[in-house]
Parts: sequence; C-alpha cells; structure tokens
Amino acid sequence: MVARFMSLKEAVSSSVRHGDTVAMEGFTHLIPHACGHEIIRQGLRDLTLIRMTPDVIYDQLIGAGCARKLIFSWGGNPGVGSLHRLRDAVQDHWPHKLEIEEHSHAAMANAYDAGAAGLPCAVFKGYRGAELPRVNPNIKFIECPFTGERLAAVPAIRPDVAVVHAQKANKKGDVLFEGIVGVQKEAVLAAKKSIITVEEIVDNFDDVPFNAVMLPHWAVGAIVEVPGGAHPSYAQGYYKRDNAFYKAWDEIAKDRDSFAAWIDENVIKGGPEDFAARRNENRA
Amino acid sequence: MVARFMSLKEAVSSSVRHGDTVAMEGFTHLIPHACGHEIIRQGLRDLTLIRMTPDVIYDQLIGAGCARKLIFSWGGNPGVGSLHRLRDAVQDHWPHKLEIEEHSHAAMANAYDAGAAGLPCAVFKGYRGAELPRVNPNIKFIECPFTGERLAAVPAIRPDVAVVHAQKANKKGDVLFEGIVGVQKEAVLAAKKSIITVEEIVDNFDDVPFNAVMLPHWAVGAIVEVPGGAHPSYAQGYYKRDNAFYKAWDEIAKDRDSFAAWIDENVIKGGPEDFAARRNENRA
Amino acid sequence: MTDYTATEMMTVTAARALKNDDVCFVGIGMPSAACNLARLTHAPDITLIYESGTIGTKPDVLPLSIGDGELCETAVNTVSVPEMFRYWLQGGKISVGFLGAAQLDKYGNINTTVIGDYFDPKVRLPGGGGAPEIATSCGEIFLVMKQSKRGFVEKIDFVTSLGYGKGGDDRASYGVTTRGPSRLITDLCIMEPHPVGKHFIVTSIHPGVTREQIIEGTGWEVEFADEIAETPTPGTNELTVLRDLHARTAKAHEGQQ
Amino acid sequence: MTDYTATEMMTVTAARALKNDDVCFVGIGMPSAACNLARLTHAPDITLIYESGTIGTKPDVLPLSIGDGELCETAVNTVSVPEMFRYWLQGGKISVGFLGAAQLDKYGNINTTVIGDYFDPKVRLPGGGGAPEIATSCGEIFLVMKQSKRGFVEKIDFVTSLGYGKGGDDRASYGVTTRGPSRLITDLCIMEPHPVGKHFIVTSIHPGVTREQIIEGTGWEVEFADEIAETPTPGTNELTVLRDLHARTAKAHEGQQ
Repeated sequence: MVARFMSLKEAVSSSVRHGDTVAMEGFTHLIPHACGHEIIRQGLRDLTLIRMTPDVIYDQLIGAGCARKLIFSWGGNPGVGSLHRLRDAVQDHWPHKLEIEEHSHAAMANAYDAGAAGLPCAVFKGYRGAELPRVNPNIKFIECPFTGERLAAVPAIRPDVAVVHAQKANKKGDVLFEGIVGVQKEAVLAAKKSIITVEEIVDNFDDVPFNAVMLPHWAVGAIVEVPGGAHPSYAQGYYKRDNAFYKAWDEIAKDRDSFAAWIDENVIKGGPEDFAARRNENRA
Repeated sequence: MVARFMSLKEAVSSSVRHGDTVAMEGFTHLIPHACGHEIIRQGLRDLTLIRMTPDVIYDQLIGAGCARKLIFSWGGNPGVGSLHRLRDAVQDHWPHKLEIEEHSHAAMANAYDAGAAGLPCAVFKGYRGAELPRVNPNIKFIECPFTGERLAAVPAIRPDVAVVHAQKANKKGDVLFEGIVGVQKEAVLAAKKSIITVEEIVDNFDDVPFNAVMLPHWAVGAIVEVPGGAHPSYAQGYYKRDNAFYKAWDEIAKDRDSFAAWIDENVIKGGPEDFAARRNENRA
Repeated sequence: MTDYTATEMMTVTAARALKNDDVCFVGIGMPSAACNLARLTHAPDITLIYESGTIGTKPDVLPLSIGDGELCETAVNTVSVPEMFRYWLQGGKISVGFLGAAQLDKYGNINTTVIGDYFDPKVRLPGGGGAPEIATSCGEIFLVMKQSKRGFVEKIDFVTSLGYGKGGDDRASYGVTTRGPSRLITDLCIMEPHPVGKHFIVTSIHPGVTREQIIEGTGWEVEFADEIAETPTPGTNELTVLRDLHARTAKAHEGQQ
Repeated sequence: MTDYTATEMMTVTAARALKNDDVCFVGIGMPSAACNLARLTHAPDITLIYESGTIGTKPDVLPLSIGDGELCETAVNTVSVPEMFRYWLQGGKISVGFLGAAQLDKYGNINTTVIGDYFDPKVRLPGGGGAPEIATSCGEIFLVMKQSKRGFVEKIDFVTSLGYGKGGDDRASYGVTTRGPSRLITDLCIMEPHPVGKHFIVTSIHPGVTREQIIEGTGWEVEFADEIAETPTPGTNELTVLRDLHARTAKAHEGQQ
C-alpha cells in the first residue's frame, strides 16, 4: 500500500468489491460516515462488516442491504437505545438474513491488535465464565505453556479493506489521529487495503509531537479529503458529536419506510460534499 | 501503587531488596543511570537484572557484584563494542558467576507487553529457525488453535521493581515520556513496584498532547527528581547522549582495577546530585 | 430531605459506594451519573476511565456516548482501545467496574445479549461490549439496576458476564481471582453477596420501601439479612449537584441542531 | 574514480541495492552508513526505521547508538519498542532488513551470539538483539560483511538468525514465507543465493579483486556464477556524500566532552 489522493467515489470503487470483508472503525469519535454513504450509493452487496460498535453507520449499511455478515461486540445506539435496522435484520431478516459473529470488546480490540501485528490469532484473558464461547466457534481456549493458565483465543482481524476517518493528512500522505484514537491505526495496519477520509490535507506535519498517533504514507491506501466526513460522529478540534442526530436516528430507523426515505433523500441523492455543511452546524 | 515523592536513597532502600528481580529500562534514551549508582552504593546483592540492552548501566551493576542473573537480548556497548564486565562475568565468573537467560529483542518487547497486559506469557512469531530455543527453556512453542501455525511463547516479564527515567512528573505524580519511549511504560505497568527518576517536577501537564505517553500517578511508585539522572544516556529536550563517555567506558571497563577505581571514585564517593553537572556539560 | 426520586436515591447510593482513591471503569447511563456525582462531591480525586481510552476524565456534563469529545479534553491521558483493554483493564489496574443488565440472577451473573434463544431471539439486545472482561478483571463490581420481576430473574437467558457463576466458589473455578459483584444497588435496596453461598441478600432498605415491594420486584426468592440497615437518604448537596449535572447535560445535548 | 577503500566500495554497493520506495530496518555501523548514503543520493524518499522506534528518520550524522536523539528529532513518527517489533516488523511492513554477523555460513545463517560452546563460550558476543526476527519478518535481507576465513565459515557455532537453513526449501519448513538473504555484499564481491540450492554464489566481483582473494577470504568452497559481472565502482558524488557523512559524524561524536 502507498498513499494515493483521490475522490471518495474513486476510493470506494477502486478498493471495495462485492463480498469483501470491510472494517469501518472509529470509536464514537471519527466514524467514517461519508464513506459509509458512498458504499451504499455504489450498491455494494454481501459485505462482511466488522466493527466493535456497529452504531448508526452500520445500521444504515445493514438497512440498505449491503451486509451479509456482521462481526461486532456491542450493537446499540450509544446512550439512546437499539439499532432498529440491525435488530430488524437479526430478528426478522429484513431486508434479508444477516449472519452475526459476536465477541466482546476485549476480544475485538485484541483481534485488531493481532491483525496489525501479523499474528494469526489473539490470546487474552477473556470470556471467563461467559457464554459466548458456546455460540461462537471462533472463540477457543489455549493453555499457557508455562503456567497452564487457560487463555481465550480469537482469530486476528485481517479485513480486505479498512475505512477510517482522521483529522489530517499531509501532502506526502502521512495521516494523523488525535483524541480518542480507538482501533483505527490497528484496523489500517491489519487490512490489505484502506480508505482514509480526512478533515483536511495540510502541507506538512512539522508541529506534530514525536509520539503522535500516525500512519506513514507507505502504510495507507486511498486518502480523500472530506470535511465533516465523520458526521454525526465528530472530529476533535473540528466539530462536536451531533448528539441530537443520534437521538433523532431512533425515530428515523424505527420504521422501514421512514428509514428508506431517509436513505434515499440523504444518501442516494446526496454526496460527500454535503458533509461540510454538517460540520459547520456542529462547530467545536 | 501510588506516586510518592522522595529521595533517591529512600526510593531504593524502600523498594529494592536483595534477591529482587529488577528491570531498569530505557532504550538508549532515558536510561536510569543515577538509580543504578544508588543500587550499587546500597550494596544490593543477588539481583536478577532484566533489560533488553544491558549496556553500560548493567556493566556497572554486574562488575560491582550486584547481579546473580541477567535476562537480556543484546549485551553490547552500542556502536562501541563489548561490555567487558558482562563478558568477564560470563566467561571468567568475575566478580562471581552470572547466570544468563537470553532472548531476542522481539521476545523481550513482547514479554514486557504481556507483563503490562496481565498475561502469563507472550505469544509471537519468533525464533523461527533460530537456536536460542535449544539453550533457553523459557522459550516454548504453541499452535494457533485456528490455523495450526507454530508460534513462539515466552513468560511475561513481571519484575519486583521497575526503574525508569522520564522527562517530567507533575505535582500529582503523573509521569510524561517523550521521544524514544522504549519499553518504559510497559516495564512500570508490569512491575509490582517502581522507581521513576525525572528531570524535573512541574506544576501541571496542561499543555501535554491528548495522546502523550504517560503514566498516571496511581500507576507509579517512588518519584525522584534527579536532573541529569540518565547521563551518559540522554533526555530528549534536556541534554544529548554523551557518546564520548560511551567510547571512554570501553577503556575504563576493560581492566578490573580501572573499573573498580572508577566505581569507587564516581559511584561510591558520589551521589545523585553529581548528575546535574553532567547534564549541563551535554546540553541539547 | 425527602424530596427525591427512586432513581436519585439509587444514583446517590451508588456514588457513595465509591472512594476517593478508586480507579473506576465507567459505563454510560446511571454508572456515569453515579461516578461523576462521587467526583463532584466526596471523591474529588477519583479516577474515571471510559472504555474509549480516556483516563482520569472530568467531564462537566454527562457524555451521551462513551467517547464524547469532552471526555478526552478533560482527561489526564487518552490511549488506544487495545491499550485500554490490554494494559489497563486486563492488566488489573482498575479497582471498580460498574455494570447494569437487562437480566440479572441472584449470583450476579448478567445478561445483556438476548432475551430468548440466542439463535432465535425474542429480543436482540446490544450485546456484551466491554462487560465480559470488566466483570472478571476489575477489583470488584458494583451492579446497579432498577428492580423488576422481568429483570431480576431466577435464570437468565444468556450469561453475558460472570458474577458468582453457580455460587459458592464457582467464580474461582474459571481462573478468576477478582472479587466479583460486591454490591447490587437498586431503586429499592442494597443487596450484598452471602459470605459463603454468594447469592445476594438484602442488607439495606431505602427509606419508605417495604419488604413486600422488594419481594414483588424480584424474580428469585428474596433473602433478607438478620440485621438490615436503612439506607441513608441523599443529602441536599448531593441532590443539588446531581440535578445540576443532569440539567447541564440536558441543555448541552439538546442545544445541538 | 579509483581512489576509494574496500569499505567504501562495500558501503556504496550496499547503498545501491536500496530502492527509493524501500522501507528499511537499519542496524548500527555499516548498514546505517549504507542506508543513509542511499537516502542522500539516489533514494531520497527511502524510509529508514531503527529498532528504537523511529520511523522515517533522516539523521544529518550517523547515530552512534540505534537510539540517538537525532533519529527521533528527524523522524516522521516515534513509536514504542513493543509496537515497533509487533506492528511494524512482525506485521510485515518492512521491505528490507540489513544484517551483519560475526560468523556466516554459505546459506546465510548468521551467528552473533557466541564463538565456541554456548554454555562455555570462547568469546561471548552481544547476542541476537533484533536479528532473529528481522531475519524472518522483513521482505528480504541484505547481508553486509567483510570477508575472512574466520567469519565466512563452513559451520557457524550458533544459529542466531535463520538464513536458508540447510538450503533448498529448508527456510520454508520453519513456516517462514519471506524471501531471506537475497544478497551478500562483501568488501570483495557480491554473492547471491543459488536459485535452487540457496547456497551463495559469487555473481559480481569488485574491480581489482581476484578470484583467489575471494577464495582466500571464504571458509567454504566458493562457487562462481557462470557469468560474473564487475561491480560498478563508486561514483564521485557517492564518495563525496559518504565521506562528508563520516566527517560530520566524527566531528559530532568527538565534539562532546
């Protein structure tokens, strides 16, 4: 991989294929919503979607019929309630059946870490006394060869494509994350390809601290400048989380028709350039 | 553990016991030399010393007779040559026999990471085709339960005491590392007790970046202000590596008598306050 | 002061259980309110950690999500999510974890995954998130939950996170060495695990609450301790601080759009 | 230009093997000189990584240690040592690793651990450091070493780091999928692995060097390729840049104390 600057349309069409395994990350902060919309617009199908907290972004992709399978650890609208499209897919197979593979946060975080580290699996102290191992064959246990302690193991996450949003790229294509950095760096390092949307592209990173959370240009893929591209999530230093939208989503997504109308109006008829206005409405 | 400010003498006498396992870390940068001298002055014996790169600091401790065992991955004077005291101890048992447990850097880095993460062992892609597993029983192999891939395992490092040097503490006892941060944070998190020497104690960390490399006050032990305490190593932003001293050490340590004379003059008759002058001589 | 709601009583009681030197893993909702109330009253130095990676955060309003920007802006330090789960939670650095549940049994095992069968659920809940490892890695666990027969059940449909398992020493049989759910704070009472059997027994009843109400709100056979305290009522200052916090929060979250 | 030393010839030849888009794991000494020479001549965008955690560093003088301050000051980013070995090296992000040795065999297996028996060594060397995993995790390995019968031996005393093992497909039998030592650059010649047997064969001889000198400096039976090139001599610019670099370095390191 090496950084290439392009449009969001080109980034998605050149990086994502039907049936791909796609990890769109961002832990509450920096969720790549604009790219999620582009994936819906391009009509991608049969995706295996990976994400610790599916959240509104995957509620939209699942409701729009892009997903065949979901790998996740917490599927709610944070602080608001359920993800109605996810629930409808799981409980009533609408718009079609959705396969799920469920983990804990610790398992997913370790699996991204293992993916970035080139390991086939992550080993951690997890799932002790918990029931998920009964229903998820991708949770196994091994023994520490020194102490005999029983440790959980899950497969490393190695997505075909990682999609993340960051504050800045410089003109070389180095990427900077600040604030709540989640598992974004790990997701990109673990993936075969990556799409990184950023708030802005700057000349250089001369004023960035030594130990900043960064990805060098030769470790990333497509870079797209999409101001506001994380809305209704936020970008520290640029705009605040649109908590009102998260609350409003509850009503929009509750009903299949109102959801479909919202997608048509805001996604199908929209484009990445719409996000800049949303940024301005939520200025930090 | 919770931060307590004290003198170096008190920090060592209250934290380190004969026979303890002690990890003094700092990867070329921020090596806690002042505390090493204090351990020699207090005549501690039978220590198991852990360090990726034993370096001049452990050459001094080994030559002074403090160590029973050394766990390490590269034992040289970087860019200069051998560690003569280490070599004399291994080859000719002077001042007494030194047991060694030898790893690779990757193994040690993973073992610190595992110690910080509360795991009994580290699992990594290591030692493939290498001979150390034949001579070190603390290197074993396990199989990935998903792919069958053979992976190396080493015990996590969980020292009794971690000793590190950092740029700053604030008055609450939060500690800041900047620049080449090595495995210092991991060593402290993995240890039961810790001693942290710092260049200076400041009022607060208001201007520190969100994602700085830090330890909060409730995760550290003794904090001691020792300006210059990393000399002849360096502290980014304070003083440069004294490369000339590293070269001079080769001559000093080559001979048992000249080594003993140096220790007597500079360590036994010295104190932590001597390091401030060394800082001034090597200003950045 | 008698002018308080059952939720306020529960929140204040939970806050009082926290100490000034605790390092607390905070979830969204009631735990967040309780932890921040403790910080703004008797425990100013308490360390609050949210799983988004924010360590030692001091938000002025309650976050809607576990990753609101203010958590990072007011934190001592923000680390990656793998580091949070590996070095801080699994590494044993957290003294108290707060958990709630959709279903809870008398041994403090909790379900936040599904109602009904896992593969054919009646209700699909959000899932475990951080809870399975919070439940086993924190020094102790405080459970906070409003009582109802639907929530306090004899047998939970799915064990998302371990409490005392089947009771007695069962928790340790999973290799878990932490203490487990040391108290359950509800809108009606405080329950604590039986020293041997580890099933919850009522040890303190909130003022004005009857034993019948507690029995009515519990799906298992309630056991009362020999000596039962009356839970102290919320203080004026605690209620003022809590209500101010909620008012600031409501204003901040509705102020947008 | 004929006015150059054998070490300069070796350094320049090693530098030329590097490409502008390489991501290179750099060791101290000759590798550091070669990598920085490449960066200052034909490969300005090369990414140099030192195991101290500095990524994309551009030092003005050669560091004495792998963690000199200037490496961090001029780097794109500096990460922790566990991250360096886990995400970057083991994660397969490095295209070229440079290694030297105390002893080397014809399959590129190297010894930097002991001369003599491990438990009763004649000479205790520094040990493996990063080498055992550099040797297996980098896309390919360049070996750089001055020739001598003592260093180029039929059988090394200790296999610190894997080359081609026993030759042929043996490297892959350890589960290693990277290419291995793709060239060996000495002060006399360039050797490359035989396509099938994987033992080193001489493919290019430095100007003025005889086959006898190579045989004399090699402890195994030397095999020469059917067609042997003459290694191009260092260019004027390369020598000027290299000598300036060494002069700046000497001045910087002696300037202290």
